[in-house]
Amino acid sequence: MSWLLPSAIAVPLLAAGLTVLVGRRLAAQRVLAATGVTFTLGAAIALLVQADRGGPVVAQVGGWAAPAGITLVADRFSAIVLTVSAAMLVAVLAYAVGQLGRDALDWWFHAKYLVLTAGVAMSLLTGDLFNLFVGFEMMLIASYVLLTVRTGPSQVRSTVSYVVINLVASALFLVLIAFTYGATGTVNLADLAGRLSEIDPAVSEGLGLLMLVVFGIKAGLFPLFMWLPDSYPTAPAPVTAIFAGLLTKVGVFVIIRTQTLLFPSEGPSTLLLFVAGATMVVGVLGAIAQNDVKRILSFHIISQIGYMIMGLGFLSVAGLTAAILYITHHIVVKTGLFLVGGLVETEQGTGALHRTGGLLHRRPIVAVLFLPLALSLAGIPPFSGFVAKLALVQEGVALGRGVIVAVSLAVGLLTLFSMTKIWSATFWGEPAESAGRAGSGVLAATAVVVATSLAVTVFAQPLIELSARAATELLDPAIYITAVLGGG
Amino acid sequence: MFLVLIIHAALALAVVATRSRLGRSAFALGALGPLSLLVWLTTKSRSIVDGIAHRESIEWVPSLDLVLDLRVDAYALVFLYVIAVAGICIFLYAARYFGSDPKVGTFAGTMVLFGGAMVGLVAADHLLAMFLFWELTTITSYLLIGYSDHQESARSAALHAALVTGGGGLALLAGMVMIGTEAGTFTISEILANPPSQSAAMGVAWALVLIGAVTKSAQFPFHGWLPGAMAAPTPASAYLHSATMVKAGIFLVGRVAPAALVAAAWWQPTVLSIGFVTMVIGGWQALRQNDLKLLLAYGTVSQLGFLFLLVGSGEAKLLYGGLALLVAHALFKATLFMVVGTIDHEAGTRDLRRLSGLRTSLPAVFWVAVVAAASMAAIPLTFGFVAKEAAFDGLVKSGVGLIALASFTSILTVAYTGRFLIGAFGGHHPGHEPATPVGPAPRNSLVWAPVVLAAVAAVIGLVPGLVAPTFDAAVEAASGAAKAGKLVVWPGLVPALGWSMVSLVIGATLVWQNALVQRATDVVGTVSRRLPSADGAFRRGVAGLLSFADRSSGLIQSGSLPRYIAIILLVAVIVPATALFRSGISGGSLPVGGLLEAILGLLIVGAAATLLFTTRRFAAVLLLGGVGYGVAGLFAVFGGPDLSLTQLLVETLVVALFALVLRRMPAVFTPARFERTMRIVVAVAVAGFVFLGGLVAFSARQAAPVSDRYVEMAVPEAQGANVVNVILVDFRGFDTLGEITVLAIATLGVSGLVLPILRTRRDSP
Amino acid sequence: MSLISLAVAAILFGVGTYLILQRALSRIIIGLGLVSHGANLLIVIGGGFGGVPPILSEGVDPATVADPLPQAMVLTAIVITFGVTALLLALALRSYLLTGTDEVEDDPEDRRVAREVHPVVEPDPDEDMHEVVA
Amino acid sequence: MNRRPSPILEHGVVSAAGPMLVFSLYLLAAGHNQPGGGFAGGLVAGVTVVLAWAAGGPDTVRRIVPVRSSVLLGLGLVIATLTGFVSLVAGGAFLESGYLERTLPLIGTVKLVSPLGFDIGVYLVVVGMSLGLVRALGGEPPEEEVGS
Repeated sequence: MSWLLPSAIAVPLLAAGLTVLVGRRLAAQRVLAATGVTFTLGAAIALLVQADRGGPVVAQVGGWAAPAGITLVADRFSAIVLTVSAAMLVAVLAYAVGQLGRDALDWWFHAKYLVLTAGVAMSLLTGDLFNLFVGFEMMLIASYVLLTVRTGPSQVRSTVSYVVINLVASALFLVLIAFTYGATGTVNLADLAGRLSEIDPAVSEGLGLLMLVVFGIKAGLFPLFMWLPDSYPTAPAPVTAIFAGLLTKVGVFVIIRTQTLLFPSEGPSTLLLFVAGATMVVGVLGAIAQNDVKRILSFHIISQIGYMIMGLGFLSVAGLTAAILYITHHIVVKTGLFLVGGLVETEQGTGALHRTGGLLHRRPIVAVLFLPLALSLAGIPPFSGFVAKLALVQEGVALGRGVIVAVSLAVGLLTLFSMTKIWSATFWGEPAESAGRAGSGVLAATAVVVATSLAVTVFAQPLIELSARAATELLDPAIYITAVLGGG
Repeated sequence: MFLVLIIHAALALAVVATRSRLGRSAFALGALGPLSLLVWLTTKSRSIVDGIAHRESIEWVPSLDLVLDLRVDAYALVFLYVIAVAGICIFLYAARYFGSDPKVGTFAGTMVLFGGAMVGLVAADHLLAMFLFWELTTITSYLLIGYSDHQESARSAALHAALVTGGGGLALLAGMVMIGTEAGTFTISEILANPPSQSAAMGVAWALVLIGAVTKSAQFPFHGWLPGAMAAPTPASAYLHSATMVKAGIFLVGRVAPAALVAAAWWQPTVLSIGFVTMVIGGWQALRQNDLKLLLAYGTVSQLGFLFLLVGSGEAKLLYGGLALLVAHALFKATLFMVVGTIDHEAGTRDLRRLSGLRTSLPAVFWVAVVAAASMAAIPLTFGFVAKEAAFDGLVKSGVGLIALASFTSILTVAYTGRFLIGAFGGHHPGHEPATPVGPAPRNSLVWAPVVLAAVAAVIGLVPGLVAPTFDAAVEAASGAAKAGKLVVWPGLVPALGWSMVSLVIGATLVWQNALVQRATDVVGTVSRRLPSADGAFRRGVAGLLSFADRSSGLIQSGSLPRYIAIILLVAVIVPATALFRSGISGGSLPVGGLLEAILGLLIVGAAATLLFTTRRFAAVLLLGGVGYGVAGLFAVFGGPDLSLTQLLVETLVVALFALVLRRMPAVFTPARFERTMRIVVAVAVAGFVFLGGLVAFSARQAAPVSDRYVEMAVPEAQGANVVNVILVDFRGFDTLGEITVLAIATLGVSGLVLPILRTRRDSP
Repeated sequence: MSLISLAVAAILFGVGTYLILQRALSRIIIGLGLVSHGANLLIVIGGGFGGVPPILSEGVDPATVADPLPQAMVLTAIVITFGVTALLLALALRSYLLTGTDEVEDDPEDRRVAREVHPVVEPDPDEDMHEVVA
Repeated sequence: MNRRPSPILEHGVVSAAGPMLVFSLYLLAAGHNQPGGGFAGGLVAGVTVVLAWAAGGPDTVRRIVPVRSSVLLGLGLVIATLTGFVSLVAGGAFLESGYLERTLPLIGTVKLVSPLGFDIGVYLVVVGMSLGLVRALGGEPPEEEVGS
């Protein structure tokens, strides 16, 4: 089964190359894109099953044993996140095809989308620090070109900011690689885990903090997030949806991976919990201040990241279980919300709250799609966000971390507040002029995402059991290290 | 029981799905929800009253102790009957109340959903399950209040209710999780059987639970949302905001009081104080209203205060009267809301200053109102009287202070009841038309639905023995005390009767001397308007929150790219530095470097330093190229010919591309505007971090690098002598695969960015 | 590694940072170029003291060769940076052609939010006391 | 920039382009054992393209490399990826290298290594990139219908 690991990355790459070769034959591009992305989803599911039954699946690319070669690893954690991500990539591709049907966004959309898919898969599966850099760059270059295409004068500045900030982050990543290799002589994560414990603990800890910062920029942690809400809202809906759903979560994934594998420690981390709380609060305040659907949702990306870091900050099985469940839930819900935001823009021509209204009466289906996602985001039962938040709150109470629990609940209320702001201004009120009509394709794609989020609710128990097994695995780095260095 | 919940959910879906065909008859279909509940209750109530609680359970997320335990005992039974009976009447009423607005179907479906949530809330024997239904009532209430969504007032009232009760809900959740964690179970009956003992944490937990109950049941200081919720259509006001949802908090405090008393000594005095303040404020405000619906709403606030202290006190004898009064209140208040709705429907207004002569034009409505109002004012031979006597009987036994305060608010109750009746149905108001014109007298459910409710109340008032066993069982189920009180038509000459009669007489006098009362309320009103009101506090709170959000995001989210980068770099430098430099910097043993290195280094630094002051773009590009060539030289010195070659070629291409782009731009840079000091500080910090961090990190190496294996394996295993190239295409070929992908996509991106715009410029010069 | 090269890398970072922290995009790109030169240099320095080129032809003692892995990583990094720089240049060009400047302005929506005022909305006391049940 | 390129310069570049491209192919082929490889080779070809543009503009570029850049990019990507899959299908690991040694008449011993296939993919992408970038950024005057 280990052949699935490189294939999950390389098949979309091959498809990307082929879409470039077939040129302007749109139908062929679509078939290739759908095949590539769906293959990754299938591979992810197979890997998840395999990793859950028999422990981490490892592939040494090129046949060179770690730590010389690049190792790809699918343990439960990476397989879960990859599965959810790939599912969203498939759904959003369907949405994009539906939306861009007549007026193709640009000729190379599918190639870029496939490279984004490959980049996400590589970043999630790789067991190598430098390969992670490459995976990030693939993800980023695809995101740059998806974000910048067809930008007008008003958006060009925000996309420029996005690219520049990410280049600064990439430079910092290179500094991290230089320091890490300089101090340890390896870039293989499993090998690093051992070597970092042998060097001066001060250096090791410093590298851990540098990693937190470097990946924190990608994840949108406080106070490194400001670029995100300025740039995400400018892209077309499917592009923003996939950015919002996946990119920051890849950052969170890498933070959790590196902090648990490379810098294992006992007991809750006050630093992480502080960062978590600050991220939640600042993000939600930003959301409240906004007056545009996509901007509100973008700030909520930040705020929600705080919850995932909160779970990590507990550094316990239950805390990480909650974090993993939260990531799963959030990827789906956030993607869905941005897709609904896209529906609003299609219907009303804008997402600016003072110009929308009455959509509940004109297109009730959009309201029906919005409501469960919005309530889930705010952590209202019985939706998936509630289950994930309950898991966090229970662990916070059990550990006696009252402050972060109180903050997380208060932020939940403010989230509800900003969701009612969207509801009130967009779905209620005097109907705004109709600008268009969302087609059945985009509605169906959105409905699939909503259904997925409801499935997370219904199957919360098996999911939480799976997450708990993944969390246990994360807190025992020896499993990962043995899988990479010992076997394969 | 789950069947009833499923019926509600399915009905809600069915109603919404068929809304365009059903019109307002959607409510008739929706009435099947509470009807199914009533059927269920009638089949089960005998055994439940006998003390055998009905249990059902569905495991949802057992890992989180999230189990949907339902347990219907006699205490819950009382509430369920209210939900069922009031529900059926109100749904049928609503089927004639609304017009042909297409929104009606969605409204009806939401109301059914609410009904189901309410059933679940009362039946839940699990804290988290109860919370689930609790929040569901909040959300459905939000949607129902906002029915007239084209009106800003309705939208903001909906928000007010959602935020206050939603916020209370989250406090409740926190409290519940704390209690559940401490008790080791979330099952309510188990917690009650074995409550956590007193501790600071449990004190906080029970306070949080109390906050939840206080917000939901519109207790002071959170009562402001309830009058606002009158923006909802009258059927919703009658169902949610008088009969059912606002009783949820009371249900909760009554349910948990025995356990709360164990852990929190302050519980009882706090509950009593909150209840009393709410009673007085609500009663007083009711006296000042001109809108009949608002008058009833404030009356509800007042009554809820009374119920809160009776039910939540944890005293069985108070609970007994409280439960009876709760049912009586649901019956008469829902009736009166429907009366107001009918008046509004027929006369086109509910302003009591504009209404007159309805006694003759709507006689049936008038008589229903009289019966219900009598119950509200606790005139003998009504259910209201029977219930209040039971309550007063308990209060008398608890002390003279309590009964005196209760009697005082009873006076207010009588007074606003009078104001309501006279205002709605009274005759000739000086200066007004003698009678308000009304439509043809209604004969449908607009009349008979309230009649049914009023009749139920009247029958109970005359024959309380019909329901007394249920109340006995309910109080015993909730508090463990048997025979804590009694329901009788005539209590005999007991002290409680004396207090009631006195308040009735004084109240009647106030009704008689209406003008005097109005003057008094005007005077006090002008004073009290200056005091902070609950509603005003909420409005200011929301505006303040929005402003705070704007200010704080304005501060953090400055929108300035240089500032963002400065923050990121400073964090990236400072945070790791706290650990990295802890064990000191020792780079003394490191080699300084050779002469060639020094020369190349000087060239590079010189070119870079010149770049700082260059204002011409082309010069800057050439200098950048110079730096690149210098770095290529250093690479060569370090033994990297491939690297050096690649760097030279890439640098050449970069300069060429720069030249291609910059030829279209002005020759000179625009001057920098970002603070110079800040730029210097950040630049020095970054440079210092790189230098010192490099020293520390590079001296930390303990083990041989993995690349030794590459050198070993390159020729024998990978068949290549150029180790760097072997790494690129073989050992780490996967990196290279990713890398060329980046190049390909970047190229496609450049074409997409530049070509269209050049084409447009050519087409339209 | 040597102190001179490390200092050169650090200075490249410093100068690059100084150039990045302003608004002319073309100058930011030059700053980013300097920073990536610095980063590449840093990685090579992290590989140790250098040595003879890692090309194992006859007569080369494997013990004396420079660490090849940092070289390979830097090669990859150089090329990736090149691709991204090209994209950024195109973006600068587009920005210039569309707006007539390559300055990166502040986000207008952020500035608008920072200036916004929220009056306390008082309820209308004379609101019609009637529900429209059309 | 409406300058007429100097015909002499243009001629010089066009005649130099052939040897430079051959040199770039040599770098590609020799890379496994000598300095060079797909990157260096591709970049030399890229510099050739830039020189051609500088000397004669887009037409000259097209004369030297008469292909769409997207074809090179796509082809390079597909070749590199397929090299990875070939070994996977053959039962090895993804991108695992295979070697083939044959003694051919007249030529002698030829050693074929699969990493060379991968390096060809790299080379094609780098050439395609140089071509695409020069065409796009140098696309004024934009008479040509650019393929990428």
